[in-house]
Amino acid sequence: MQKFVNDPSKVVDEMLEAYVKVHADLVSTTENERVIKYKHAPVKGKVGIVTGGGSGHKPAFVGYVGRNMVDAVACGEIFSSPPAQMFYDAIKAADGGKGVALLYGNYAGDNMNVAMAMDEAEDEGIEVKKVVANDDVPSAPKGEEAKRRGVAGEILMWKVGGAKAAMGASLDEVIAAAQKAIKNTRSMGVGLAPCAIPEVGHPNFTIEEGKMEVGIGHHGEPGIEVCDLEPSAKIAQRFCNVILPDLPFESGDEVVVLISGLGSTPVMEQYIVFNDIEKILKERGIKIYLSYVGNYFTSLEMAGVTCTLMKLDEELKECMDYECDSVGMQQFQR
Amino acid sequence: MQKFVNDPSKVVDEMLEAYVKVHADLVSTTENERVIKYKHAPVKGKVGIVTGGGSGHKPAFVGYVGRNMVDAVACGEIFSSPPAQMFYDAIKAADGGKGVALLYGNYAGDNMNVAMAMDEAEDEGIEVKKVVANDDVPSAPKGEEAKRRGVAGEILMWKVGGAKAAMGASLDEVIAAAQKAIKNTRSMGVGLAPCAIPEVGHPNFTIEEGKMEVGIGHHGEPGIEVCDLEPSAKIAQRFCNVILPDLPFESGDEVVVLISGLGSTPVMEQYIVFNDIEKILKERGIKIYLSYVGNYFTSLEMAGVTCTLMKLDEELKECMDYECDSVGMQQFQR
Amino acid sequence: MKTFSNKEGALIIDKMILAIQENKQYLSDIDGLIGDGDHGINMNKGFTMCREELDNNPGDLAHSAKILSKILMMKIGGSMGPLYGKLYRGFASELSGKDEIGISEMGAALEGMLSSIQAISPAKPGDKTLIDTLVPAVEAFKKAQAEGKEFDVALDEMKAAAIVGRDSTKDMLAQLGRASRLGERSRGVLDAGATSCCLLLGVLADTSIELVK
Amino acid sequence: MKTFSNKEGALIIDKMILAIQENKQYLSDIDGLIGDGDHGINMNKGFTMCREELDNNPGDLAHSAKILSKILMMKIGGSMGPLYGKLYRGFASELSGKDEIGISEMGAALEGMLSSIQAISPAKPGDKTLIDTLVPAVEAFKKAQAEGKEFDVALDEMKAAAIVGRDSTKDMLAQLGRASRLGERSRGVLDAGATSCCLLLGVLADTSIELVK
Ligand SMILES: Nc1ncnc2c1ncn2[C@@H]1O[C@H](COP(=O)(O)OP(=O)(O)O)[C@@H](O)[C@H]1O
Ligand SMILES: Nc1ncnc2c1ncn2[C@@H]1O[C@H](COP(=O)(O)OP(=O)(O)O)[C@@H](O)[C@H]1O
Ligand SMILES: [Mg+2]
Ligand SMILES: [Mg+2]
Ligand SMILES: [Mg+2]
Ligand SMILES: [Mg+2]
Repeated sequence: MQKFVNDPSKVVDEMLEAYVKVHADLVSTTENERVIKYKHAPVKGKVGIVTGGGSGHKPAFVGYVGRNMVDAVACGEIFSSPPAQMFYDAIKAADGGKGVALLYGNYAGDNMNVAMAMDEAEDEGIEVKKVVANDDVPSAPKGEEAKRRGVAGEILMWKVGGAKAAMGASLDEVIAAAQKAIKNTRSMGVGLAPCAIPEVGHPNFTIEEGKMEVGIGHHGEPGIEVCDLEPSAKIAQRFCNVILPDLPFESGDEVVVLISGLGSTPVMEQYIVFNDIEKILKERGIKIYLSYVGNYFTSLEMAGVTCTLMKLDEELKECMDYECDSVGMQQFQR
Repeated sequence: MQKFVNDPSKVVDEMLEAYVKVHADLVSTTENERVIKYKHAPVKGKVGIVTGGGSGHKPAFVGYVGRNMVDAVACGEIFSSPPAQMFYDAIKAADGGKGVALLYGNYAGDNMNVAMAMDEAEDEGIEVKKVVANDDVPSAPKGEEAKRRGVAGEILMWKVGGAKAAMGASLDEVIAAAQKAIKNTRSMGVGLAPCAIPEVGHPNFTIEEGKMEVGIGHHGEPGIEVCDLEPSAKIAQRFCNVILPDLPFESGDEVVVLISGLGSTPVMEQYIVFNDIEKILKERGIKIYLSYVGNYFTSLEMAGVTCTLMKLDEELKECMDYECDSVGMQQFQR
Repeated sequence: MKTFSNKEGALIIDKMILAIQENKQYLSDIDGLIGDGDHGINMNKGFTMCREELDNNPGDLAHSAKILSKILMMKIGGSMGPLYGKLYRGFASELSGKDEIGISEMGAALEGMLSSIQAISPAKPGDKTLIDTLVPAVEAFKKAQAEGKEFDVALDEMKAAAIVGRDSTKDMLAQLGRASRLGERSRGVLDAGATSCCLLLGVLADTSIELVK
Repeated sequence: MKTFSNKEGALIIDKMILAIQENKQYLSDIDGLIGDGDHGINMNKGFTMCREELDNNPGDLAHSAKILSKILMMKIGGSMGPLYGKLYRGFASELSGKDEIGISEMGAALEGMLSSIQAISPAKPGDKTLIDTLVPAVEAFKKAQAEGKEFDVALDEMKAAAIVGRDSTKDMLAQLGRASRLGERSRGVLDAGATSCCLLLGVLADTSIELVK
């Protein structure tokens, strides 16, 4: 494995140790060294925004901690859900007295650990509500959306929830807005090359040269099909064929488009994929209000991209335009 | 090659076509579709900042066009210097009447094309001065600094020049500050895996599994030595052994540290390398004023990192703290 | 009446820790076939932390199981952290305060394991998870107990049932967790959680039998 | 006096374009050994653009060379864009306005090639660049001219010297451009620029000889 590592079992600890040094003006540690918070959190009188998940998805999850974004994050081992204690400590670090919104992705481990953490928070009198992101269309068939996993769409959920909380909304209003955001979001991934967890030492899944895995999950969970690698324009057509009918996205809709590299795909190629998707959306009369292209939600050194679309209404637009400052996403007031 | 591509010879055109759509609020095209400018450029009464180079280094070069940063950029083919016409058109797009500072990297093609473009600008009565970045220590021995190539240190040169120009400085003052920045900057790269130019279809250099190339250039130019891959802490020691004595950086100095991934190295690993370098600098009494870790200057899908250090004085500090907004680097006023 | 003291019972957890440490690579390799290859790593990390804690804070079987539960739930995470955390918590709560552990105490403790894990996991027998080892093992023990068999015989039958349960997962189609997305491709491979559970129940049986002698 | 008309001379550029297009892969492969493998791609892009421009805007040899020079300098970039751009510009400026091209006009044009490229390139003979083909070729032509040899003989001797010059780069150590960092590893491989320059000078000689008959 061609990696910069000391002790493979310590990669998350060393990464976080460095992270808080590099971004000392934005984030700080808590007594739990796997829970990182926004420097000024808990922000009195603001609904706290918490998330968490396995590491290895930089900038997610810790990269979205910041001003008007996530207040505190629980960082698990690589691709492994953080234990209940971490979620609970993150809830405490974010609790500004107006309740905490826990916005995370739909994974078995996360669901169990979040459930236990929320029980403990309830015992301590902290009101916590959750939104579970399920934007990964290929991870479960139409009609079984509740089983779908959460991928890059989580970022838009955090952006909306973070902005809503910053505007002084109540916990219920923040939850409602974040829920609406993810409810209107659909994603799909295409994988071109696998990744290896440092401690495991070799990839857990393979993608042969000349092949691609359509609908792959971002821990390499199997997708819809493995087929020959196609030109970007054809792949863009596949993204739209799966995503557009699922919501559905219709002519006249205004959307946010977020193309995220999975880690080792050059950003140049990600722009090429965006270009092909933009042409299809234009043909279908779907207007792009705002777009993001870059490594927003990765999976170690996987090659590939995920394409995420969110249908907008006035409230979601206001939240997307709202100023925020985090490592993963910075936005001057639009 | 596991890539998202349509026509391999059109990758730069398609990337730029998408780039101006995604960042329409920040940049815009010019009559030369390979020259992209800051939306509000030329900024009357401000020294114009221009750069340019081969594509494939995202976010460099186009990613540093923006507010208080680069005003216009010439985008060449992958790893190939932009022709004179592009540099000349970029100079015109940035000329706000107070002259243009051309801040680029020391490569044979760039030097020749810039020279021809500056001749043409002179004929048209536009005052253009240049600074040639040569921060890549291993690319030429001590005493032959003028032969050294420019790598990630160029970013700090743009940041300083961009800020100085935004503060209303004259062309000579901008050039002096940018020159001082790069003069106080030293970089080194370590490569773990090669990359392939889409049109060529296969890598031009190889790095075997289990090996690393110390001092590699970011087009894969050969470095100091190829040796067994070492733990991050040992590699950090190599960075410091080459970089610190070369300026030299001494105890009591204040520095900016910039760790850039070369494209496919997970950002998590880049933080681990930073962590190990930070410890060594601390031991040596060298104080980190500001640090950047991420994919700031890549080479398609090369695996590896470059480490860049700049010694600060009050003027350089003021410029580094100055607000800027570009895709590659965003900074709220510190 | 064959019993062993709660105090002596601490050896069971010690032996479980060793078993997990010795099988770290094996469990990860199995998980790697249809999962993300970290089951052995996750389990080893938790059980080793427990080793370190118990060295400074030793106690009886219930105490050791409680420490292991707390670490798995609070420190390990993933999907196995909460699952095995709840399993050991149910086991410990049934045994705490008991001086001697006989067939009825062990029966209650095994049922405690099952009920507390089923409280948070939707897994049912046949879903290709550790449930496919635990359910038959507990049923076999309760059956032996109901038939009035000796403690050590019930333990042996529990262990045998656990092995049958584990092996039954080979031809199952994963319904839960990472492997569930593999559909047909998840058949033909043992489930990692079912394997570790069988390993642990085996150690529970063998060590208890040794202590009862 | 053997000459050919400037108008007929346009065929030389047409043939040069074909030669580059046919050798695109070959030139890139050589460049790939000690460079970044794009020499053939860069040259082909420029010469093909020139083909397209000349189809709508044909003219004599000087005109065609000027178009080629402009495209290489303004559109291609890299290191070869400016270098070959200047080379063709020097060649064209010596021939523009001449109706007939004989040995003296060709001599001046070849010298124009050399002087304009040396104006921007620090390359000297022995640096393993296209200069190692161009310098001996021009010298051979000028020598044949001074010895009063016929135009076609001088062209043949120029071509032969170009080939010797190209082959001499094999054992040279690259001093300039990408390959220079390879040190010893740059020995044993032809230089890409020297190879393309030899190719082009060969076409110049052969086509001129054909036209002169
Ligand atoms: N909901 C569940 N209920 C019971 N067991 C489960 C469940 N989800 C996963 N498992 C068990 O967890 C094992 C995988 O554990 P591990 O690899 O440590 O976690 P992860 O899947 O997070 O990497 C599976 O083999 C399975 O037996
Ligand atoms: N300064 C120079 N003077 C003359 N020829 C040069 C110089 N630098 C490079 N070359 C020539 O350019 C060739 C490489 O061209 P090409 O691969 O197209 O450009 P790049 O090196 O930018 O990829 C080399 O083989 C060499 O002959
Ligand atoms: Mg896991
Ligand atoms: Mg090149
Ligand atoms: Mg696993
Ligand atoms: Mg080349």
